[in-house]
Amino acid sequence: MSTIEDARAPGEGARRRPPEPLVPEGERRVSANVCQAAGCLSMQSDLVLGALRDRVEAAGLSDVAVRRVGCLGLCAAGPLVEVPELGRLFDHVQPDDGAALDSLVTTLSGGEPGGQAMAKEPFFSHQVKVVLERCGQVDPERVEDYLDAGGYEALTKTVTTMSPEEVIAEVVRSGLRGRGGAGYPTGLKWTTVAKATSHDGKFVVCNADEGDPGAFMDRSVLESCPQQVLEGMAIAGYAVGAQHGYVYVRAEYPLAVKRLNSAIRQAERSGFLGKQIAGTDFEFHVEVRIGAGAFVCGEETALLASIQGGRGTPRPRPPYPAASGLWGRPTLINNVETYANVPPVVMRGGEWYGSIGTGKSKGTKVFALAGAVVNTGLIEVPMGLSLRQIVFDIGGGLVGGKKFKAVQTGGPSGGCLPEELLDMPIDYESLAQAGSHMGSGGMIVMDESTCMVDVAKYFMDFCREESCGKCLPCRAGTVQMYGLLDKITRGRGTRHDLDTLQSLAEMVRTTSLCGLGQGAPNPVFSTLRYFRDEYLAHIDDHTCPAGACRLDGGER
Amino acid sequence: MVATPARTLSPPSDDKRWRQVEVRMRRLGHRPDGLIEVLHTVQELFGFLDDSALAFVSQSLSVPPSKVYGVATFYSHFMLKPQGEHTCVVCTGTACYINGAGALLAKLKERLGLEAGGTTADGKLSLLQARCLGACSMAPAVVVDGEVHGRVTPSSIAVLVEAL
Amino acid sequence: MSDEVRTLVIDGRDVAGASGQSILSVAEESGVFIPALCHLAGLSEVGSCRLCMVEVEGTARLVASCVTAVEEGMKVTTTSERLLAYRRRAIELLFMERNHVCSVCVADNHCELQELAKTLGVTHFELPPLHPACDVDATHERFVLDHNRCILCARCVRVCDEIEGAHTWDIRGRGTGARLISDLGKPWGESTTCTSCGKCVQVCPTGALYEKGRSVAEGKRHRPYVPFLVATNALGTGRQL
Amino acid sequence: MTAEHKARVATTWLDGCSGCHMSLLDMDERLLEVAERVELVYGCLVDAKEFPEDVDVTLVEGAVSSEEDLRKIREVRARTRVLVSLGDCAVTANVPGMRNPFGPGPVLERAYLENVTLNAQIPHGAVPALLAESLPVHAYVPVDVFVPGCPPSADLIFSVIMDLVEGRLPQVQGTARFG
Repeated sequence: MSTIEDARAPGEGARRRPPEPLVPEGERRVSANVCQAAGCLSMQSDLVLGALRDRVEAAGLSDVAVRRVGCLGLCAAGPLVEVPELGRLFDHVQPDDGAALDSLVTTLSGGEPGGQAMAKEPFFSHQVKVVLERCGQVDPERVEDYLDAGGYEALTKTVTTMSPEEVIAEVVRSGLRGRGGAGYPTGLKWTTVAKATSHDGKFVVCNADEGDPGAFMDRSVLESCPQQVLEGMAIAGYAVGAQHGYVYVRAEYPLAVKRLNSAIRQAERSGFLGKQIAGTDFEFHVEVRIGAGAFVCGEETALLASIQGGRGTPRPRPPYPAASGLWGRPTLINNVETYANVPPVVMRGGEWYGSIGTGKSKGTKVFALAGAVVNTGLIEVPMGLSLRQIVFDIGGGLVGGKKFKAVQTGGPSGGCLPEELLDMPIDYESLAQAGSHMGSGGMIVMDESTCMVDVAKYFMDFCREESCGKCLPCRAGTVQMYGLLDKITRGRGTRHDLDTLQSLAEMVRTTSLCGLGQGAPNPVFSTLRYFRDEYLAHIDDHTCPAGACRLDGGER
Repeated sequence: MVATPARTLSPPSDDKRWRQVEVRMRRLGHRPDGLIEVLHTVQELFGFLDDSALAFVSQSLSVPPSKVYGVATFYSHFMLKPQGEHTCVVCTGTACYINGAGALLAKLKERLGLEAGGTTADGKLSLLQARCLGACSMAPAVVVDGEVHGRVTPSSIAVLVEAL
Repeated sequence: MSDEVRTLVIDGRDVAGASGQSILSVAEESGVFIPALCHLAGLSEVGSCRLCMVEVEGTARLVASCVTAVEEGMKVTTTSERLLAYRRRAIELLFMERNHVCSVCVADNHCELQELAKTLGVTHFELPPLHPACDVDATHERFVLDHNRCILCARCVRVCDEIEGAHTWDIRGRGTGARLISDLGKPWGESTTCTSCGKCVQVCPTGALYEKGRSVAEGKRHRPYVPFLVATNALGTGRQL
Repeated sequence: MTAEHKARVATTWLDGCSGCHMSLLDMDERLLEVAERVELVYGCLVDAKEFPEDVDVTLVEGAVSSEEDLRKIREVRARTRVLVSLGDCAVTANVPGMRNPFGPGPVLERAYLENVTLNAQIPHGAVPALLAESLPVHAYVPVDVFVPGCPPSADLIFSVIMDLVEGRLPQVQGTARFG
């Protein structure tokens, strides 16, 4: 099998298709895309799929396809069904909700369209889909769907018409930066790995150990369109000269693991992974490695240690993985979203990609919008959009009309941004300047009932439990910072404790070995910067302005 | 001491599941760096990792026992004790936390008389805590026996647990 | 290690080292003291105690001198107010993490942690002690492991693995709950891999590992122990030092 | 020099072993030198029942372990200009603090029940109640000078006292050490 046409050819003996969704033999007039990502699935969207299929069949609609697709984005309103041809979205569809299903069938049979007009949904305004382009469109467990949607054209183009240098040049031109958090220029990283010499191979690793609490972008992408990530990895392998890839996925994402494994098998059968890809000499093999519950494994050197079967403790860099990674060989590590950006970059060109976004932060960014906002879910927006547009336009404002207090970005090493920064554009530089960072893309909106000291304590609790224990400042420093924050939230803290907290935070940030420890004090710094009065209220007045902390006061 | 060739080691018991473990190890070429993969397999099959399993894996993969133990205790996914018949996992991710996961967990701890990670004396239920299940749009989320329940309240969780 | 010479400045003094050599090692040879607890000449570097961090001109970040190679023209500062403050804080974190009671410790007077606290001028602690409940494992016929004094420097783990080749020791758990373990986390006396060579005892910087029968302040170590072993090993194998 | 110009110095003793006081006495003939500059107004070497007001320097030995220790140190602090934590117990809780990982209950049981063959009972009222933890002095009141050591050497104590009576802040960093 060598070309896309071949791969699409039906009747391949070796190909064993997964259970078919109902797709009409003849012409397909409209389709009903039923979200089967984890969010909607947990609200029984699999039963919705079955129920809808039965009704469509009963109504004899032979030109309607009922399909399972990946994440449709608006997770808060699941289970979701989309009728893309008519631009209608049905939310909160329950498997036993006769009226909703009837309305769907009416819509599908050409009657009065039900549900919401998507064009009018503010949630979908401002969004630009590059990474998520195919997420709500293809069946995540059918490579044929992905191929129909133009999948693997980029890989074919890469290996048949481009040199590795040209691929890298395209990625450099796009201005794409690592979507895992640090924002390191992807093209530069690829160049380094490509230049590294190795007699016994190189590796491409996909970091899918999405550990930031409140972040589910990578999970959604893997559950919705795993092929796009594999395609990005294969292109990367071609560009840097690697034949083997690993995807390191959290054990907490069983559905993502299942779909990824099935995607790898199907890609192998279709000739897009394995030997002689697209009829060329290029070969690329991908294996899945499942994490075992350690946040620190998101750090690249810890991740490598874990893939090699050891304790996931980071090591000092240099040497960087690009020079000495898995088994001491040059290793390219990018995260899920970064790889998913690669096929569109190759297909449409770096120039096109670079036209989206801001000066130094090109392209789009996927965010998981969660917390006290009406429209929680998965969104993809161009870099440079303001926080206000995300929270109030896309997010629909705060639940129950409560007062906005902060947005937390960047996970446990990120920060809390206050109201006065709502008009700040979202890009790497602005976020860093504001004392937070992009992180992998978790965005948690907090209202007036959230205490910012308590939030800082929450993240410190997270870090002290997830510290690997290797380096002293992170291991013992996070525990002591937690103790001080706990003391303050109990109303027992003093101004002196606040000073100690600050100097300790400074020491932990400056002297820790890896990003986990270096970033651990960030929630403290950012809340001290923007919400110092809340700390002082706990200390001086023994009150929690948000009413969230239980103060037992008194002397030690 | 000369190491016994790993391939001829006999498993801790004649339980048939050990064959599956051996197959997994063979597929990984008995390489030391397959340790985590093999531990995953053992836990999937037996539910937890006991000393005899760790010793067997250590010898089969030629990994020092202290390293096997170090790895098995580093990752929160691995269990060194048998788990309860049922599991209840409370997500304590950020979105769940600010939506009251702390109160949920406290309620469960009090009701079951357990700390997170513990199992009831009758072996019926294990209470676990997770670092973000990615179900943030349904916060707070609880997973009971693999099934996700969203927007859980202290009273609804009581009903869920009671039903087990 | 290549023999190419690198010249650099440490605390205003011109010094020279070989390419690939660490700043710490060059400083040691040149008589400049940089505090360190996880580092021990002859063992691999882990860069975990963070005491040896130094300032390098032109670099905003501090670097751990044990794992940073010297470069031509480098300007290194090993002592400054900021570094001293961080180091004192690090010592404090160590003292507060376990139960270090120098006055009744077998390593009193022979302890690198105690000595460093004095050198760095640590006179008291601001942070509260965590006082975890720690075990003392005296099941081995010749040695004792007292977790109360362990600072997780992992010198014992490395000497056992890299020089003795037994890999009896490793670390279990993570974060501040991490503990030194032998074999499958069972008492040391039951270890089937331990050769009772005592190397771990010799390299322990504190009173966490000691010979049975030693009382308070009697836990003197044979130093420099590891460099000697490495040198003899190298003679035997022809490996380059 | 007349008595009026002498510094009013006190010593006190919380949960400790008196070793620091012994070390103080180890100054031997230098005690005469100290006595010329210092009026000892309170302490185990002086027959004073009440801790006096208006003390220039108080050397405190021992950790704060009981309610009585706490009452005492607060009184001392209120009546002292320069408070010196003398020795490891006052500075770090040291040996008294070794009970902290266990909590007071098990410690009392061990001492008064398990290891007793006759009339085993935990005393109530007759001795001050233990605090939950044994802590250094500065956990409760501000301390001006820390002199670690178990005990600090006589030389060190001498130099600290002489520095203080001469109005200098004692520099013990680099000299004093724990243990």
